[in-house]
Amino acid sequence: MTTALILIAILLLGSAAAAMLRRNLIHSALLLIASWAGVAAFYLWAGAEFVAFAQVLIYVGAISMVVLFAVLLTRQNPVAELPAEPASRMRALTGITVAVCTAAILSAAILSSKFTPAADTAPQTSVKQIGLELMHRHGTALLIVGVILTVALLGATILAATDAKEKPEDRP
Amino acid sequence: MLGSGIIKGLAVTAKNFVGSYYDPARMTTVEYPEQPTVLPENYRNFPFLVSENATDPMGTLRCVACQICEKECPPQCIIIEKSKDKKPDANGKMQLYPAVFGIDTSVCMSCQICVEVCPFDAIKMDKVFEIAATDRFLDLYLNREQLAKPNTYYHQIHPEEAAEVDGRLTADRKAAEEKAKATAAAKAAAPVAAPKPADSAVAPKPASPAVKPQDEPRRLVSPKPGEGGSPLGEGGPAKSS
Amino acid sequence: MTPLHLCLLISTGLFCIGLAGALARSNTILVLLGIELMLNAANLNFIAFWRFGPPSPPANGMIFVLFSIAVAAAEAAVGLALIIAVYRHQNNIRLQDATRLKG
Amino acid sequence: MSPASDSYLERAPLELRDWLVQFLPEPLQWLAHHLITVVAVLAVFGTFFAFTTIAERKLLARLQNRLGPNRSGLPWIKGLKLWGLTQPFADAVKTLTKEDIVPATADKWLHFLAPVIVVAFSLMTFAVLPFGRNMIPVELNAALLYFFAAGAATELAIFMAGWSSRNKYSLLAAMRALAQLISYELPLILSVVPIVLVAGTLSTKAIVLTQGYWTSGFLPHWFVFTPWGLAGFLIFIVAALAESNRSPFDLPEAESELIAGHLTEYSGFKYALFFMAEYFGLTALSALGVTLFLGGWQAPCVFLEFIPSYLWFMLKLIGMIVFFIWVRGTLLRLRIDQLTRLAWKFLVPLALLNVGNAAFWVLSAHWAGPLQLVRWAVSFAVIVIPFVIMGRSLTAGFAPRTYRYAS
Repeated sequence: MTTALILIAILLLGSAAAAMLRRNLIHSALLLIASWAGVAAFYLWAGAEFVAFAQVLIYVGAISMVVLFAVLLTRQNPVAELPAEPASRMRALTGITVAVCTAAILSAAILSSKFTPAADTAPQTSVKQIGLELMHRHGTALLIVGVILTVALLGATILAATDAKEKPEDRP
Repeated sequence: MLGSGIIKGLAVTAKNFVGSYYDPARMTTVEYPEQPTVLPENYRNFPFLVSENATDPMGTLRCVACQICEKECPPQCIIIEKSKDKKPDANGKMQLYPAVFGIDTSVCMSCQICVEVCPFDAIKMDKVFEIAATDRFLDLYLNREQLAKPNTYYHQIHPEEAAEVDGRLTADRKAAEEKAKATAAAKAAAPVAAPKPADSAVAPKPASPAVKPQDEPRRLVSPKPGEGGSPLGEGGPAKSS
Repeated sequence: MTPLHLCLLISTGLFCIGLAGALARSNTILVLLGIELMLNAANLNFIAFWRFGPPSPPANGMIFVLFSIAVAAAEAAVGLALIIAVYRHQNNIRLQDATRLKG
Repeated sequence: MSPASDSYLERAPLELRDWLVQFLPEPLQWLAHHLITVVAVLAVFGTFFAFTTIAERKLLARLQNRLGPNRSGLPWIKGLKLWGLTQPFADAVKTLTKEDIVPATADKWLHFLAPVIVVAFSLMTFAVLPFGRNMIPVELNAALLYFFAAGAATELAIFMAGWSSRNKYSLLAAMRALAQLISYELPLILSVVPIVLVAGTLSTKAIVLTQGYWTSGFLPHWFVFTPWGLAGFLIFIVAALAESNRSPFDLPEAESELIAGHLTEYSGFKYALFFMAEYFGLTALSALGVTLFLGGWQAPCVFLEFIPSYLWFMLKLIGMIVFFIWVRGTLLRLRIDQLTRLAWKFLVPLALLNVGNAAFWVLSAHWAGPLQLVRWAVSFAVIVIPFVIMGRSLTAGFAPRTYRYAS
């Protein structure tokens, strides 16, 4: 049980770290997708099947595609691939320091806290139960999320769309 | 309504599917090795050497090793070596013959230029195409024995063209014989007292049959007066006259 | 150390990798992806507490994660559309070059 | 349960598995149990794939008045042709012995990983399909979600293949493939939602069981025989055609424009893997269609139940695949803008309407007598009227093409 978790953690953290270190953006994106898949594996390990499949469907299936499209549509010119100037190296150093400090504080907090021993099996949650919960107790939130998603979709389309006039010969 | 076209299309292909089992006329496929296709009359591929007689192909080749085709061949796939001696040809005239005549079919592009330039109708286009071999150098190099095919075979594969060529050849032969007879008669009739002028007057004449075939096939093979035929046609008579 | 501790440590690690990426990299897409990683770390915590934490209303943690994933999807779509819009204006997506709000 | 469900043939495969497993020691039994299932699925669908390829070639040929491959026989017997049925094995030997060429500038790792991922994920979709009564490799509560999640990962592999090849045609084709797959994922999932709504479950096994009734013994209660189910099925078929990159939606491999699409730089075994994954994807989607709309392994009539359920499943699956081949032999390829327009302006709205239609169907479930007729009429009208109107606007300005010079 714990061995599986550690393996998943290695996959998850390793690919995430590698993704943040790679210079090649496509490699970064693909490694990040591997890390998202690792998160899904964690959910499966924890017994949250539904969330795991939703994670794969949305992150690996949809968001990854948007990311890859964005990477390919914003081709880097060679100037941008020059070695980093001192300012940005400074920034990188600061960022990593901040992250390490955060990690240290959080780890210390986690390790010093006591939790009640957990149940041996995952809480039984059927898909139907999730659906009923979503529709009843969280109905309002569901509606709001729906509106957010619709607005986001429309907004993204409008932002990314070009202003070019449609030529008459483009019509079918 | 949207989709009606799709249904119509599906019906057409379904009809094809069922029909392909019941109506052999629908099928255009010819199952080739078992069921050879009939090649069209004008199909031509790789040259062969015409011999007059099937029983003695090497002895009756029309080729006189003039090497025109060897020189004209664009990819230079023809190799000819002249013989040292002479043999009588179909007309009974003493001629050279090819001691070596080879065509490298891996190089040959079947352009038919050798056929067009041959003054003796000795090389013609064949109809073979199944010449696949395991050795691409030796097996695809055809020598004199492999190239020689009798005139009857030529009649078989290109009947119309062969008949035309034969007709022309016999006509030429007859003309040559008549001329020979005429010269013989003239020789016999001429007074012995004036041999020199008579010789000089007759001398160009026996040469003319030899020149004539050189021009004639060209005019016949490329009958279009516009391209190539006319300058050569003009050149021929000018030389002979 | 209980499994819950381990899960929380893993999510801390993921969060900090995301944080480091978001702060240190100058490529806007990578910054956005770093933020995505941080969101994922939070989701990891929700599931860890749902599984190992004290009893809660059924499926609470899962529903939190589902909403979080939905919002993350919206965020990614809008963020990447913004990146493409920025790219169209200044022909690169370096964070430090995007200093003007006016196109 | 009728006695047919307990017949010997029905139980034979499962009992064979149990018989094989009992020879192993207790701790290994669980593993062996699943391994045998996996091997059986791989063997059956591997063979099915092989014969799909030959069936496709022969059927396409017949649809176009040709003969199709009919030469390959057995290697050591001359003259025996077997109607060319051994062609796939000859093809397999050929592709496996071909040289594997990787472009010098290619991203070696991604180039290698892409075919592996695509095959792995397309095979994973088979895990939740019920092939027969009690014959389902993994029983999941969220089986449908799993199916689509596993299917979504193949898109990634296509992108990896296209990008890692360092070939502009590959990349263009990969982008096209992605645009197409994303566009058609939506109608595909939306066409399935009504089923979930009516059956009230995401489990494929339960969905098949809800379709297992007959009116007066010969009218099966398959979802395809309801107005919303028929509409959903048609949308599903169109979306499935696009999802599996098949004609008329085979733009990513439009050979006249993009050579072989994202497969341009692949050869030998890797190409064969992609080819296999494509057919596995098609088979899985067809099997899902059979499961969701055509009653899965259920027999169409009560008195035909003596035929074992897995054979019914296979028959329906073969029917679906033959239909896909038939469509491929008939229709022409769409242009990319027509393709996306069809998805977003026609299939998605129609699928959304269909979800509402299914909701109405559930709400009116208690209607009886003449109200039943009203229910059917309303349900039909809700789907047919928008279809006609939207179809009009989609085809507006089009007329059959006239040819001035050719007769």
